[in-house]
Amino acid sequence: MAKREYQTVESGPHTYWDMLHPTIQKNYGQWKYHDRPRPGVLHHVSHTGDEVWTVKAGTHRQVTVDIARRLCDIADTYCDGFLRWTVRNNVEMTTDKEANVEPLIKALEAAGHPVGGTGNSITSMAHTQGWLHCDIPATDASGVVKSIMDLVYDEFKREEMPNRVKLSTSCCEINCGGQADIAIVVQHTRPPRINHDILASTCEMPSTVARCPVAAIRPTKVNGKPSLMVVEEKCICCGACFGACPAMEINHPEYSKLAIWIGGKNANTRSRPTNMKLVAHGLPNNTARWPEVAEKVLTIIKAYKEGGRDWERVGEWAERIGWKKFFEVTGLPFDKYMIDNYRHARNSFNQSAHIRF
Amino acid sequence: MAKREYQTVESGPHTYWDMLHPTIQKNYGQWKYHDRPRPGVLHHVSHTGDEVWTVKAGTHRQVTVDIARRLCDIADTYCDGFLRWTVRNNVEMTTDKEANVEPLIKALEAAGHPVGGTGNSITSMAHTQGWLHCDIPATDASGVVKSIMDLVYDEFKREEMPNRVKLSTSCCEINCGGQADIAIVVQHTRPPRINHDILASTCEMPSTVARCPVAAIRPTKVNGKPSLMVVEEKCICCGACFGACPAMEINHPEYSKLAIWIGGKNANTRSRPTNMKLVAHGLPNNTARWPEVAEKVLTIIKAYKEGGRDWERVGEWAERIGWKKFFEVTGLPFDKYMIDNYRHARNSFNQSAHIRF
Amino acid sequence: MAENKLNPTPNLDTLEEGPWPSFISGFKELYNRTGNTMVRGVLDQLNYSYETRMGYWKGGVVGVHGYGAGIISRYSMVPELFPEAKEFHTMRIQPPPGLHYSTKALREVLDIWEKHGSGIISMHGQTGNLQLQGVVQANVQELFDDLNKLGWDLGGAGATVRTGASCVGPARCEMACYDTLKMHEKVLKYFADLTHRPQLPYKAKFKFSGCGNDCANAIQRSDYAVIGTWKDEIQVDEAEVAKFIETRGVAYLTNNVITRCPTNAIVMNEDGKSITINNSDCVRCMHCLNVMTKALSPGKERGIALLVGGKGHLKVGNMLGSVMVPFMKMEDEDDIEAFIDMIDSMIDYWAENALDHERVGETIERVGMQQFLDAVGLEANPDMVIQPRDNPYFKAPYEKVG
Amino acid sequence: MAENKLNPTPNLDTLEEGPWPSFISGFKELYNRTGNTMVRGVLDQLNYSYETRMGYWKGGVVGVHGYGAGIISRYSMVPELFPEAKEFHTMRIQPPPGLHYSTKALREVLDIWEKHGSGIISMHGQTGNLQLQGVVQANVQELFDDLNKLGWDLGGAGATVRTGASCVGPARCEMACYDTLKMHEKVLKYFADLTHRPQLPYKAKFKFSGCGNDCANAIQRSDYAVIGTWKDEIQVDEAEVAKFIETRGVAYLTNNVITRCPTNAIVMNEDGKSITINNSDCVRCMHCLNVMTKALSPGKERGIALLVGGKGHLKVGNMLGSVMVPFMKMEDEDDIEAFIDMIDSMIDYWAENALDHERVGETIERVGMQQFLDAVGLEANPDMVIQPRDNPYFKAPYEKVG
Ligand code: SRM
Ligand code: SRM
Ligand code: SRM
Ligand code: SRM
Ligand code: SF4
Ligand code: SF4
Ligand code: SF4
Ligand code: SF4
Ligand code: SF4
Ligand code: SF4
Ligand code: SF4
Ligand code: SF4
Repeated sequence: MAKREYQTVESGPHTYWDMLHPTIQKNYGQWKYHDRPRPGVLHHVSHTGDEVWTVKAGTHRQVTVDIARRLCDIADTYCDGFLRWTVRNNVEMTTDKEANVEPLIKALEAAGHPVGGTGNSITSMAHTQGWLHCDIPATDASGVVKSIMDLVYDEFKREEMPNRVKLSTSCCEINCGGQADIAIVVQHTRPPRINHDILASTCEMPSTVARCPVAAIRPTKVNGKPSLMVVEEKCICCGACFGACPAMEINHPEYSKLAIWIGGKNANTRSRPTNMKLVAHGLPNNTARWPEVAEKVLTIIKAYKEGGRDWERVGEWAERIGWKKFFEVTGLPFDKYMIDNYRHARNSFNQSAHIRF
Repeated sequence: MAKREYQTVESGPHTYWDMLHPTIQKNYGQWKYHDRPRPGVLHHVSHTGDEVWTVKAGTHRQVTVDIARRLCDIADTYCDGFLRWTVRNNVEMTTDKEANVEPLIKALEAAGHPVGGTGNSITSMAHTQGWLHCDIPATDASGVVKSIMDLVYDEFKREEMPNRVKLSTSCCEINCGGQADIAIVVQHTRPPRINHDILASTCEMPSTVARCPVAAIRPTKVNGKPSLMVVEEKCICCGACFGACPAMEINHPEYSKLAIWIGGKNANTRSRPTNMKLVAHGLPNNTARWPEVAEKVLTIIKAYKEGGRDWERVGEWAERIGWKKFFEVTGLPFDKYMIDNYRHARNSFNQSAHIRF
Repeated sequence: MAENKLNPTPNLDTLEEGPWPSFISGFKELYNRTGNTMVRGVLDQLNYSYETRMGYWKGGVVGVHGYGAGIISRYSMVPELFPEAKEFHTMRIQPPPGLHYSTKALREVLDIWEKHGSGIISMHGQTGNLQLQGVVQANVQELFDDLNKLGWDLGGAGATVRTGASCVGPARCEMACYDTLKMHEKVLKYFADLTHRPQLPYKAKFKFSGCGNDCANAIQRSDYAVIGTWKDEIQVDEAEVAKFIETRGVAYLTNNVITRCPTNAIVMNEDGKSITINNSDCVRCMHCLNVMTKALSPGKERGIALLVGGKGHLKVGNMLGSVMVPFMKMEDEDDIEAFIDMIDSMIDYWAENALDHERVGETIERVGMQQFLDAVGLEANPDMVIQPRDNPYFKAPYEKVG
Repeated sequence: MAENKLNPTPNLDTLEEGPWPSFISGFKELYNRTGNTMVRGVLDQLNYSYETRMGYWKGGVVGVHGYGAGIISRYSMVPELFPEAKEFHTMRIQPPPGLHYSTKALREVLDIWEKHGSGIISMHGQTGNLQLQGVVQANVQELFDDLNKLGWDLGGAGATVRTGASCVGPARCEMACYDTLKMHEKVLKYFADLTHRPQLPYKAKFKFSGCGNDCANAIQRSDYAVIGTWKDEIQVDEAEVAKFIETRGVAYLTNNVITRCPTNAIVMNEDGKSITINNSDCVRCMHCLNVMTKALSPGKERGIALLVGGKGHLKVGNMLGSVMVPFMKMEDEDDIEAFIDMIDSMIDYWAENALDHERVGETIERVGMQQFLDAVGLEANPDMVIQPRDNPYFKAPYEKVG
């Protein structure tokens, strides 16, 4: 290897100040309030009297240099060469000229980026790597996102939901997509099959054993060589071992299913943040459009749109109307697997006579 | 033993119908509403148009045939020979003649039974056996009740609290008193000393070992004989083993302390029922008036009376103002032992940015 | 000591002061009238406990013919100091549901008790027994027989079904959604055998509250908590509602009714001064009915909810019962029988599967609610939980493939 | 295959339909312009995944000089089928806090990326990285050096401090209670060493949200969640409040503001048409400020709360961070340094005490919050809990006697 000439600068995150529009720099920390002139557009007013308009548009996250350059072109034309991405892969273009707003919207939409995702709309779906890149996925993520976003496209562009709706999808149970109002996550139904051929050479056995939350993995010998075995009665098919050891083959085209979770909420707004809860499982992993999953997601969205009160997030809606009602209005079947039986299960029992009819 | 002549009738609870006043029988299940003409008096109106007045009075629970007979006398005079006890050891005398109410009140008070305990008063304190009868108490119960009720006597007779206040006391950590708005319960601070002389002959060892929630008890040999030992580092001084085995001597005149718990609520009213929480511990077991404990209880009551909103139970008040504020306004010190570290501790952590200042 | 006079009780005498009725004065009065030396012995030992801050009773085994429970036996650990307190057993008697008495019946009990025992009574114990405190073994059988002849029976103790408790219910409460007293009577009569003979892993308690106010403390203090509720709409007397708002004002209405509803089921109408109750959001918490007693009443389609698993904190931390049956009508004998059948299967499962000293709530927590439901033949229902699981740690059966 | 043309991707083509931007079309466009065979290979393998419903990447070890993390290496498991997809590593780049870019800076990155890699970008990863997807090992160092010269550095991966994330903050949000972008930049720069070299039991993430709305998802998705808050009173513009009530009406006020306050901190005044906020009951949930943007603003005495322990559900179930420091002012460099010192001691304790693959939240749960507080030198504070313990299972030190 040739001698290294360049000396790395261990700089951490890139600096941000030089990335800000001059009007943003000038009013940094001075914002007074905002409103939304129309879906997809935010209007922020500063204590200095300055105003900015932000147009928000959807992207596919898995973009390319071409797509990013086109967005740069638009930002150069209308936003003095500045733009940002949101935590949900939307692009935001901020201008201090109201007159730029309409042409900016046009330009973004012309480039294929729907304008919307603000306020009480359904914003872009968080997604993960899937078959495109990850080493453990049981499904794709970008394809699920595309399939669902196509179907809620109008709700992205409107602000007609009771409150913001955050969707996400994850391609294995690990759930890198984080929790969301409505999330689609893989759910395995079968214990891993062990690939003894590669196990010893690929995996660190003690750490694979340690990874199992229910201590279902045990050392064993196969053909006289040390390997691992799974006690199938104990195994809860979580797939955690597969992340530690590729020989624990949990993925399966049929037995790896999809589940739907709702009511995740990280905001401290009104109610405390809450974890998302399981409302459907055993759905088929039907490429490339996942119709069975999509249908259920749409049903939930529809019921929420109809039944939710202003400012109620999906989980808050379900909690107000009650989970029984949630299952009624969505037509999803509640089953015993949805009753927690893990470590803190008792805390999820209805320890009250609070019951709705 | 002489041959038994009488054949037991395994009848279970005594029948109730014949224990009811005729007007109660007539209007059974027909009540329409009630109000409280004055503290200590309930007025129930029936759909039939009938009305009854109930006068409620305190008793000491640990009564005698003399006391009970005196109450019977009063019931004979004013209530046609019927009376009842409440779940909190108060006596209730119901009459269908409004004119009887005042003389009834006088008669009860003359017999030493304060009239009150209704509505938003402090009603009688629930109590347990204590040194009077139980085999495992570290304090007395009746004496604690008497000491506290003397001090809140006026609040028993008035209705000036934000909502009903339920007090209780228990003479060991087992807490037969149940949970309450404010409860006084024993809290041991020292592991049991083992009385090896009696252990083998008095206790079933395996079940004593099994009783310990933290597996701190182990079989051992003392002077060559099988006995038990306690791993003091693990022992959390709960005293559970003492209930199973009198040789596990947990009680101590100094190391057995008193703790105060608040916010127990069994009612489903408004908020879900909640367990009571630890707010003070290490208080001395100071017979016969427990002044250190009483002072703290009174402080809590005073703060609640001043700060609670109408209909807020003690725990609901603390939850609205926040526990930090609760400790502030009561002057009680919060310490790390009040942070749960038992099985479901995580659920008690503040998993939100909901913070009061 | 042998004199017909109380011994000094310096450590107790302060408890005779103050306005609240004094149990010490009561005991002294009793002794002074009856001269029952057991009362004096107990006062002496209690005085010693107050002095040394230690208890001095130990248990033993005392019973009545044919039964295995119901008497709590107490022997002094220091009989040499207090020979008069040598024995001081308690007999637990099951009172009438709702703790209603006629003076006639009560006086009979008092007389029998004075004849055979100390005359001290705990009225009532936390579980609901009439506790006759202070009888010697020699008198126990006679005491019981005399009481039993009049319809009184022993309560539970040890690993038995325990004495039940019920709120005043329909006898004098407009909130009662079922007949707490009748149900208490029937259910506990049915379980008399299990009350009297320890055949269970541990204790099992029933409590009956007519509505969600839970005046019987059922949810925490019983394994099987029966709580009244209703299915249809809250009954509204519109005129009384209007009167309430007029008298109390919009601020009171907002701050004490609307904002206190746990599920925001009560909304302010557009007029800014009247309300609508969305009954499907209502969780039957009772609050608005309690505040507006005249205006609001429980609906007409009434029944019970069964919550299972309440108990004290040994060894898992305090447990509140949790919903096992969200609604069951409870109008006639058949309904009570259906209830009993169901409980029978729960008790059976528990009796067979519990560890020693494990209450049913702990068993359910340990084996998992799913298993328990399967075992007792109940369908999973969202009312059983405050929310579906929030972790993926379950295994649903493989779905057949191909 | 070798032709300068895409292979058929029948299983993917349906994803080119529909109104939402299509990543497949994007990839195809890229390939058609650049002819980068890696893009074609990846499309082919993805098509195969859609057909067989299985993934075909496996990991390996790829890195840059001096660092131990930051590249996620991917090798095809079926290189015989898709030789063009043999290697497809991702380089994680830490973007500017708040994901703000000048087109100038961004174009530079795009150009460098196109030169050395596939041209595919994940913008941005869930943790917050700019993910350059599809580089072969041979190009990794050059790619990195070119970027590094312009101020870009690698993000975390594996058992490291991970790339941070921050909400837009003071750059364009009136709710921001501290400078999320500055704090993000400073803190992550400080931890650059731990970001680049795995020296920890497992990953550690930071996220910075300017207020309780938590637009950065800090509470669940970071071990160290920094959330803005304030200590004094909500700033109220009375005129705007009056205008709001006038326009929206009392019903809207009641049903959308008053009843939605989680602690009933907002009460209806006696007049039945105006409100009072009891700031001492307010938990800074943000709701009323969100609804009445013009009328209400955060107080002036601003700072952060630190919540520790958020993470995904492996192996204990999803964890939300919990309050470790209820308030800390965050106005200048000194404040940031004080913060960093504190985090240093938390990371030290965790690094020394955690099991392998155990995140800090799990460590705290396992050892107990009391121990953790002692170890890092924090005082117990009621803000850390939603309630004090409800079980007596603790041992306080004996109090000295005599
Ligand atoms: C741009 C962005 C921050 C960023 O740095 O990227 C952002 C920006 C704003 N958020 Fe947010 N939020 C952003 C992600 C989030 C997230 C996280 C996420 O989406 O993954 C959350 C928490 C989600 C959760 O609970 O799990 C979030 C919860 C909120 C809330 C609380 C909503 C609620 O009632 O529960 C508000 C308050 C509101 O709606 O008025 C809010 C309000 C806002 C405001 C109105 C703040 C302001 O005054 O400027 C911003 C305008 C949003 C709009 O488009 O209408 N933002 N906001 C994020 C845009 C995401 C997107 O592209 O759609
Ligand atoms: C008599 C009694 C039932 C019995 O069968 O003995 C009873 C009777 C009534 N209760 Fe109760 N409650 C009785 C013990 C309880 C208990 C249990 C206890 O005290 O141990 C509770 C639950 C305590 C808890 O949460 O842990 C209880 C929680 C309530 C509530 C709910 C209060 C709340 O807001 O949380 C109400 C509703 C109300 O206050 O309007 C209530 C209401 C009532 C009403 C108003 C019902 C009615 O319409 O008649 C009764 C008049 C009470 C009064 O004196 O003002 N009762 N009530 C009990 C009297 C105890 C005593 O002597 O003081
Ligand atoms: C007498 C009574 C207290 C009182 O003075 O009122 C009482 C007294 C005893 N209780 Fe209790 N409990 C009494 C009501 C309760 C209650 C309240 C209730 O039933 O509503 C509870 C809480 C609810 C529950 O069932 O958990 C209660 C929870 C306990 C426990 C803890 C059970 C648990 O699972 O946590 C024990 C310990 C045990 O059973 O091993 C216990 C054990 C005991 C023992 C048997 C102690 C022992 O192991 O020797 C006490 C006998 C004392 C004696 O000398 O009579 N007692 N005990 C109450 C029964 C009177 C009656 O029958 O009417
Ligand atoms: C790339 C990314 C998904 C995406 O497409 O955006 C991702 C991808 C992976 N995550 Fe993740 N996680 C990503 C954000 C997250 C998040 C969200 C977040 O950071 O806000 C979470 C939930 C929050 C958390 O930290 O817990 C997350 C929770 C996990 C976990 C579960 C951790 C847990 O304690 O429960 C694992 C498993 C592990 O670490 O062993 C994991 C593991 C992985 C691995 C390394 C799988 C593996 O063991 O091989 C994935 C590498 C995929 C790849 O090929 O690049 N990833 N992962 C995200 C990182 C991009 C970036 O750096 O910007
Ligand atoms: S969710 Fe699973 S499969 Fe998807 S990117 Fe994360 S670790 Fe990989
Ligand atoms: S899938 Fe989960 S439960 Fe099953 S063996 Fe692997 S780690 Fe254990
Ligand atoms: S609380 Fe303890 S000491 Fe008191 S009666 Fe109950 S078991 Fe006995
Ligand atoms: S006191 Fe409690 S923790 Fe200690 S040995 Fe006895 S049962 Fe175990
Ligand atoms: S529980 Fe309900 S029905 Fe029974 S007394 Fe209390 S308020 Fe009345
Ligand atoms: S009973 Fe309770 S839940 Fe139902 S409407 Fe009234 S206050 Fe709301
Ligand atoms: S978290 Fe708060 S400060 Fe940050 S963008 Fe969201 S609303 Fe604004
Ligand atoms: S910020 Fe939230 S808690 Fe505070 S007053 Fe407003 S709504 Fe209530």
